[in-house]
Amino acid sequence: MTLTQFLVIGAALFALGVYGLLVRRNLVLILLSVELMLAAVNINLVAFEAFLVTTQAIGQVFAIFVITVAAAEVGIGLAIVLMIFRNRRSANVDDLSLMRW
Amino acid sequence: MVTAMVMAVAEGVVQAGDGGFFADTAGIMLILPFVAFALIMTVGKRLPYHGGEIAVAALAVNTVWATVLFVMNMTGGVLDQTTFEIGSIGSGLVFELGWVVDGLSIMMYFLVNFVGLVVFVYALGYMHGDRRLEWFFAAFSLFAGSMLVLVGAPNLIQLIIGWEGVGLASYFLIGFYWEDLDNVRAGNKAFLTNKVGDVGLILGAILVGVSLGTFDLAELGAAAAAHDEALGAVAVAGGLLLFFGAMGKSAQFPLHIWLPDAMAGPTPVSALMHAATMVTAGVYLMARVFPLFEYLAADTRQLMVVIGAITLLGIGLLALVVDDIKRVLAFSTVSQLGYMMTAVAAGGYTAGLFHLFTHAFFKALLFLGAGSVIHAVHSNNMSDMGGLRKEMPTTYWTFVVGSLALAGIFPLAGFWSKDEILATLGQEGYITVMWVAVAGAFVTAFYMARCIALTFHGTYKGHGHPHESPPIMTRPLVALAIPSALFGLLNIPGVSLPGIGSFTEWLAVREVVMGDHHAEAIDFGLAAIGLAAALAGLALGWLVYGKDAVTQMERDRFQVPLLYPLLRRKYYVDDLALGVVGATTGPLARFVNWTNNYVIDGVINIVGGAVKWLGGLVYNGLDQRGVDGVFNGLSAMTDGAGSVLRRWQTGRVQQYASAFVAGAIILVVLFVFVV
Amino acid sequence: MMEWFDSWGLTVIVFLPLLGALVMGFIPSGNEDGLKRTALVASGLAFLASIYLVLQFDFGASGYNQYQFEVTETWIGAINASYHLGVDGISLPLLVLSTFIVVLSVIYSWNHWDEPYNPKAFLILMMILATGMNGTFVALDLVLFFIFFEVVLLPMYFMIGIWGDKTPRRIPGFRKEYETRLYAAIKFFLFTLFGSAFMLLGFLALYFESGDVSGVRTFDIPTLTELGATGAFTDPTFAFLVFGALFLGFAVKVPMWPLHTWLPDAHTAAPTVGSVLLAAILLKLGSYGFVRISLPILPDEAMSWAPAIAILAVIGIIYGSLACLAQTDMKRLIAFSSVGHMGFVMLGIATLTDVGINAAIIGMVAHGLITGLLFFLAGSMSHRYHTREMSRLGGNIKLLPIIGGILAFTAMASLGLPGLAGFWGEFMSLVGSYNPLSGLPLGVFRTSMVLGAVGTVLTAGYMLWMLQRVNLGEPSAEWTDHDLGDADRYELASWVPLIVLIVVIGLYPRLVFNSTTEAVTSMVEMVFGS
Amino acid sequence: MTLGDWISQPVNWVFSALGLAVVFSGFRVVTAKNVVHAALYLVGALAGTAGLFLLLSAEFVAWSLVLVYIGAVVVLFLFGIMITRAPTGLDPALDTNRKLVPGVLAAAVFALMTWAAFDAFGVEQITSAGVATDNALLGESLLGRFVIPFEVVSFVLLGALIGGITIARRDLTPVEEEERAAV
Repeated sequence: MTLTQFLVIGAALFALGVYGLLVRRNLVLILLSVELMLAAVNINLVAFEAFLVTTQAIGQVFAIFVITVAAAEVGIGLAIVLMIFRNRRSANVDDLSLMRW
Repeated sequence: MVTAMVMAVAEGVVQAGDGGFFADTAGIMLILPFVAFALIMTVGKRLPYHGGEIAVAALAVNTVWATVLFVMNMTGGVLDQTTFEIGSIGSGLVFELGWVVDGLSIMMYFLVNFVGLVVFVYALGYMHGDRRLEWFFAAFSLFAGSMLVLVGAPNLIQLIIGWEGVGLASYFLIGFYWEDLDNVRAGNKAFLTNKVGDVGLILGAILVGVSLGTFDLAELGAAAAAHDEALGAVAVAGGLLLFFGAMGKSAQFPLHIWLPDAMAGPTPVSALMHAATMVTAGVYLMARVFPLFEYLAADTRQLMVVIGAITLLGIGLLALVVDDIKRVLAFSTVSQLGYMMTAVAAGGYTAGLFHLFTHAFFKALLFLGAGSVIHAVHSNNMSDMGGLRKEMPTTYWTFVVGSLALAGIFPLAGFWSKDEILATLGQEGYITVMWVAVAGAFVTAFYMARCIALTFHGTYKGHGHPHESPPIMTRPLVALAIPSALFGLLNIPGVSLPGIGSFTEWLAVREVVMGDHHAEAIDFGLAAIGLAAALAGLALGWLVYGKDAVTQMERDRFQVPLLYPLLRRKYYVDDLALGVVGATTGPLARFVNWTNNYVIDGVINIVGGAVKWLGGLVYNGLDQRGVDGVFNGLSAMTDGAGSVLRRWQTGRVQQYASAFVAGAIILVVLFVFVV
Repeated sequence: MMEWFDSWGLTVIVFLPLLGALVMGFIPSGNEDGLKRTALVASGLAFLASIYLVLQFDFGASGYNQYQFEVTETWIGAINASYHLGVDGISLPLLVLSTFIVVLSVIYSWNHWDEPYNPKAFLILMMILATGMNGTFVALDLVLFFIFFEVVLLPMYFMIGIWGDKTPRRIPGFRKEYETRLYAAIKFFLFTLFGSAFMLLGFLALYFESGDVSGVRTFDIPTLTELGATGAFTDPTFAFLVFGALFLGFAVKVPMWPLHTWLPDAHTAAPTVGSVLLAAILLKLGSYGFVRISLPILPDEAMSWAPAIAILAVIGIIYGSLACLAQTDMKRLIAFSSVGHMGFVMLGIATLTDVGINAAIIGMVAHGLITGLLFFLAGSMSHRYHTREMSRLGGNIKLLPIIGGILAFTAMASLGLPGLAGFWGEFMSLVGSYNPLSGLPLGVFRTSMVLGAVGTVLTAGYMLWMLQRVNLGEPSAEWTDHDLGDADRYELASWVPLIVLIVVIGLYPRLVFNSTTEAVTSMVEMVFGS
Repeated sequence: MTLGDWISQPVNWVFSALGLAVVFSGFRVVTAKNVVHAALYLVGALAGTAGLFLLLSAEFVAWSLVLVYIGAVVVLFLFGIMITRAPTGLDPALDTNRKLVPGVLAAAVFALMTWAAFDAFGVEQITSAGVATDNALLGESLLGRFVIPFEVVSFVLLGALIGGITIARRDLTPVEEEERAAV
C-alpha cells in the first residue's frame, strides 16, 4: 500500500465535495457535501499517520477532533437550515439573496 | 527747488520724543473698537441706541487719545513703535503685531478717529429707527478698528490684516440692506475688485518682505534709503505690485469700478469709508513705502503718475452726468484719490497726504450733507430735489463750504492742498500731468456747482415737505465744516506756524530716511492758475444749471454726442469688466465642473465599469458555454456597464464560493508552479 | 504618574476612544444617554490627555527626528515591526486637532442624527475612527502607521454607506440611478484602498531596501529617516518607484488633483459628522504622510517630484475654485473648496522649505477648523431645510440669524481673511513658493505663487457667491410657515470653540508655530541641507 | 514499484474495492436527484471511509466514524430532510443549472491535489501497514498532550448543543400558547 493511493481517494472525495457545494441548491445537500469534504480530510490525516507513525498518533487524534467538530457543525447547520426554512418556507440558497445590493 | 528731506529727527529739525504714556498705550485705540464690536454684538440689542452709544463712546476715547498725540506731535514730535511677536519661523521670518506712533500714523489716527466720531454721532440720528441698528454699529466699529490696525501697522502683515479687515467691513456695510440682492452684488463687486488688488499687495509684500528678510516697514524704508541690493533687485516689481494693491483700495482706474456701486450702503458709511478714510488706505500705503519708490523704484513713477492722472480727470468727468447725488460725490472721491495718488507718485509725499487730510474733512462733510438731504426727501436723485436751501439752511451752508473747499477756492482747505499738488507736479517736471490736474480742478468745480444748483436752488421737485434734519445730524456738519474751511492754513508752503511748525514737519517725524519733494514757498502764478480754473468751473456750472430746468432731460444740456453716452456708460469699463468676468468665469466654471463629472469621474467610472464588465464577461462566458456567453457578454456591454456590474454582484453565495475556490486554485498554482 | 505618562500617555490618547467603543458595545442601544456619555467621556478624556501632553511637551527639544513621549515595544518580531509611538512638533498640533474635533463631533451628535438613527453603531464607529486618526499621527512604525491609516477607512465607509444621503443620483457613465451614498461610499473606499495598496508596496520596498543598505530590515520611521538623510535610498529607479507609490497613497487622501473626485461625492453623501471628520482630519492624514514619511526618507526624490507636486497643487487650487462656482449643492461647494485649500497645503509642502512646511501644517490645522465648521453648518442647515440646493435657500440669515452669522464668519475665514486662521497657511505657502529650496526650478514655483494668489480671488468669489445665494436676499416663500429653530445649545457648544480657535490662531499663529517651527526647520536643514 | 507489484498485493484489491465504493457513493451524494438517496449514499461513502481506516490500522477512528457519523449525523440529516419537507421524490430543481464552472473547478482541485500527492510521495510505502494502533496510546495522547484542544472541543460541542437548540427553537404562536396552557 502506498500513501499516494489514499491521498488520491481523499482528493477525489474532496473534489466531489467541492462540486456538490457549488451546484447544490438545497441547504441540506450542501451540508452533505461539506461532510464529504471533511471525510476526505480525515482520510488524509489517517493516511499520513499510518505513513509517518508519530509517537502520539497525532493524525488519528486530529481525525477524531475533526469528526467531533463536524458533528457540532451539522447540529448547528441543520438548526440554521431549520430556522431559515421556517422563516422563508424554502431551503434553497438561491432564495437567500439578502447580500444582494 | 528740490529738497530731499532727510530724516527729520536725525537732522534735529524736530526734536522727537517717545510720546510717553500716550504712545505706549496707543494700542488701546486699535483695540477699543473691537471691544465695542464685541459688546454691541452681545448686548447691543438691549440698549436704547442699539449699541450706537458704545461705538460713539469708544471713538470718543480714541479721539481724545489721538488728539493728545496729534498735539504732542505738533509741538515736539512723537516717535515710538511697540510690537509683539505673534509667531516666527525658523528661517528668520517673524510675524509681529503692534502699533507705530509717528507723524504719518498720528495724522491718520487723528483723522480716522475724529471723522469717525463725527460720522458715528451723525449716524445716531441718520439711522434712527432703521433695521438691524446694532449690526450697523457693530460693523462700523469693526471698520474703525480695522482702519486703525491698518494705519498703525508697523509691518506689512498687520497692514494686510487691517487692509482686508476694512474691506470686510466695507462688504458688510455696502450690503447692509441685504434683502435687496442688488446691494449684495455691489458688496461682492467691491470685495472682489479689492481682492484683485490685494493679490498685488500680497505678492508685493512677499517680494519685498522675503528679499529683505523682514516685513517691518521701518526697516523697509531704511533699507531702501541705504540702497539695499537685495531689495533693489525686486524693487520695481515689488513697487508695482504694491501700487496695484493701492489701486484696488484707492479706486484708481481701472479698478475704480467698485466705488460708485459702493454707494448702496447707508450714507454715513459712504462718508466715512468710501470717502474719508478707507479708500485713502492705498495712498497711505504708497506713503508708507515711499522710500522704496524714492530710492529704488523711481522707474515706476511715470506709470503711476499717468494712472493717477487718468483717474483724476477721466473719472471726474463722469460726475458731470449722473443724477444720484451720492454717485456724484463718489466719482468726485475717485477723482480726488487720483490727485493724491498722482502727487505721491510724483514724489510729493506731503502734498498727497495733505490732500488726503483735507479731503477727508470736506468730503465727509459733503456726504453727510447729502445724507441730510436724502434723509429729508427720501431719494438719492437730484431730479427729486431742488430749492432745499430755504428748508435746510444749515445743511445748505455747510454743503457750500464743503463744495468750495473741494473745488479749491481760496482760502478753504482744498485750495491749499490742491495747490501744493500742482506745485509738486510742476516742480518735478510732470508738466502735462500738471495741466491735466488743472483741468481736473475745473471739472471739479463744475460738477460741484451743478450739484449745488440742482439740489439746493430752483424749485422743489420731490414729494412731501422736506425740512431740516435734527441737531444730532446738523451739528456734525458744522463740526466738519470748520476744519474743512481752516485746515488748509496748517500747511502754507514756506510758512511755519509759531510753536507748532507746519503739517510738512509733523509728517516728517518718521523713523526712516525720507525723500519728500515739496514746495518751499508759494508759487503765486500756479496758485492763480488753479484758482482761476476752479472759479471758471464754478461760474460755468452755475451758468448752465443755475437757472433750474424743469426736467432731467433739459438739465443735462451737455449731452454732447459720443461723449455723453460714453460718460453715462462710464467709459464701458464696468461693462467690459463684468462682461469679461461673466463671459469667462461662468463657462469656465461649468466647464471645469463638467470635466470633473464626465472626464475625470467618467474615466474612473468607465474603468470601474469595465473591470466589472470584464468579470461578468468571463464568468458568463464560461458559464453559458462559449458563443452564447460571448453574445450575452456583448449584450451586457450594450446594456451598459452598470447593469453588468449587478450581474457579478448576484448575491448568490455559491457563485461567490466558486470565485473563492477558483482564487484558491490560482493561488496554489501560482505558488507551486510560478514562484 | 509623570513617568508613566511619558511612555504610555500616547497609548492612552490613541486607545481611549477604542476602549470607549468597547464599553459602549455592552451598553444596550436603548440607553442612549449612557452611550452618548460614554462616548463623550472617552473622547473628552483623550482630549484632556492630549492637552496635558501639550503642557508636558518640551518645545525646546523637538528637533529633527527627535520624538517625545516615545514608547517602543516589540510587536511583530518576525518582521521587526515594533509598537513605536512618539510625537514631535509636527504631529502635536494635528494630534490635538484630531482629539478636539472628535469631542466636538460627539457633542454635536447629541441631538443630530441622520437616518437610520442607531446612535450606538454610529458612536462606536466614530470612536474607532478616532483611534485610527490619533494613531496615524503618532505612529512611528510603518506597519503601525499603515494599520491606523486603514483603520480609518472602514468606519468612514460605513458612515457614508449607512447614514449617507439616500437621494438617487445618476452617475455619469452608468445607465441606472444609484443612491448617492452607495456610489460615494464605494468610490471613497476603492480610491483610498487603491492608493494605500501602493503605499504598502512602498513601505515594503523601504523595509527590504533598509535591510540591504544597513543590514537590519526595519519599518521604524526614525531609523529610516536617518538612513534617508545619509543618502541610503538614492538609487534612482528605486527611489522613484517608492516615492511614486507613497505619492499615490498620500495624494489620494489629500486629495490632489486629479485624484480628488472621490472627495466631493463622499463629502456630499456623508452624514454631517462624517463630513466634518473627513474634512477636518482624514484629509490631513495624506499631507501628514508627505511630511512625516515621503520627504525625510526620500529627500532627493522629493526634490525631483516637488515641481510636479507644486503644479498639481496649483491646478487643484484653480480647478477647485472654478468647480465651486458651478455647484448648486451647498455641501458639494464646500467639498470642492477643500480641494483648493489642500492645494495650498501641498504647494507649501512642495517648496521643501521651512516656511512652506510650516505653512502646510498651520494650513492643515486651519482647514480642519474652518472646513469642519462649514460642514457642521451645512449639516445643520440641511437638517432644517431638508435641502442643500442653494437655489431654494436664500435669506438664511433672516430665518436663522445665529447660524447665518456663523456661516458668514466661517466663509470669511475660509476665503483666507487675514487675522483669521486660514490666512497664514495661504500666505506663507505663497511666501515659500516665492523662495523654494535652492535647486528647485524658480520659474515653476513663482508662477505657482502668482496663480495661487489669483486662486485666492476665485476663492473669495465663490464664497461671496455662496453667501449671496444662501444667506442673503429675501427668504424663499416656501419657508414662511416653517418654524426652523435657530442654533440650539449643542450646536453652539460644538461651534463656539471652533470660532474662538479660528480667531485666536488667526491673531496668534504662534500657537501652532511654536510647536512646528523647530521640528520643521531642523528637518529641512538636516534633510535638504539648506 | 510497478503496477504489477501493486496489484499483486491482495490488500490493494481490498483497497480498490473500498475506494471505488467511496468514490461512487460520493459521486451519487452530489448528483442524486432525491434528497433521501443522497443522504443514504453518504452513509455508503462514510462506511467505505471507515473501511479505509481499518486498512490503515486506525481501528478506533474507524469505529468512531461509524458510530458518530452513520449512527448519529446521518440520522440527524434524515430528520432535517423530513422537517424541511424537502421533496423526497425526484426533484430536478435540486441543483443549479450552472454546472460547468463547478465541474471545472472540482476537476482542477482533484487534478491539483493528485498531482501534489504524486509529486511529493510517488509510490512510497505505508510503514505501519497491518499494525493496529494502540488505543491506549491514542487515549494518552488525547488526554495528555492534546488535553486542552480536547476540552475546547468539548466546549464546542456543548456550545453547538445549546446553540442548535436556541436557533431551532420556535417561539410559540399565541394560539399554540393557549393550546399548551389548555393541556
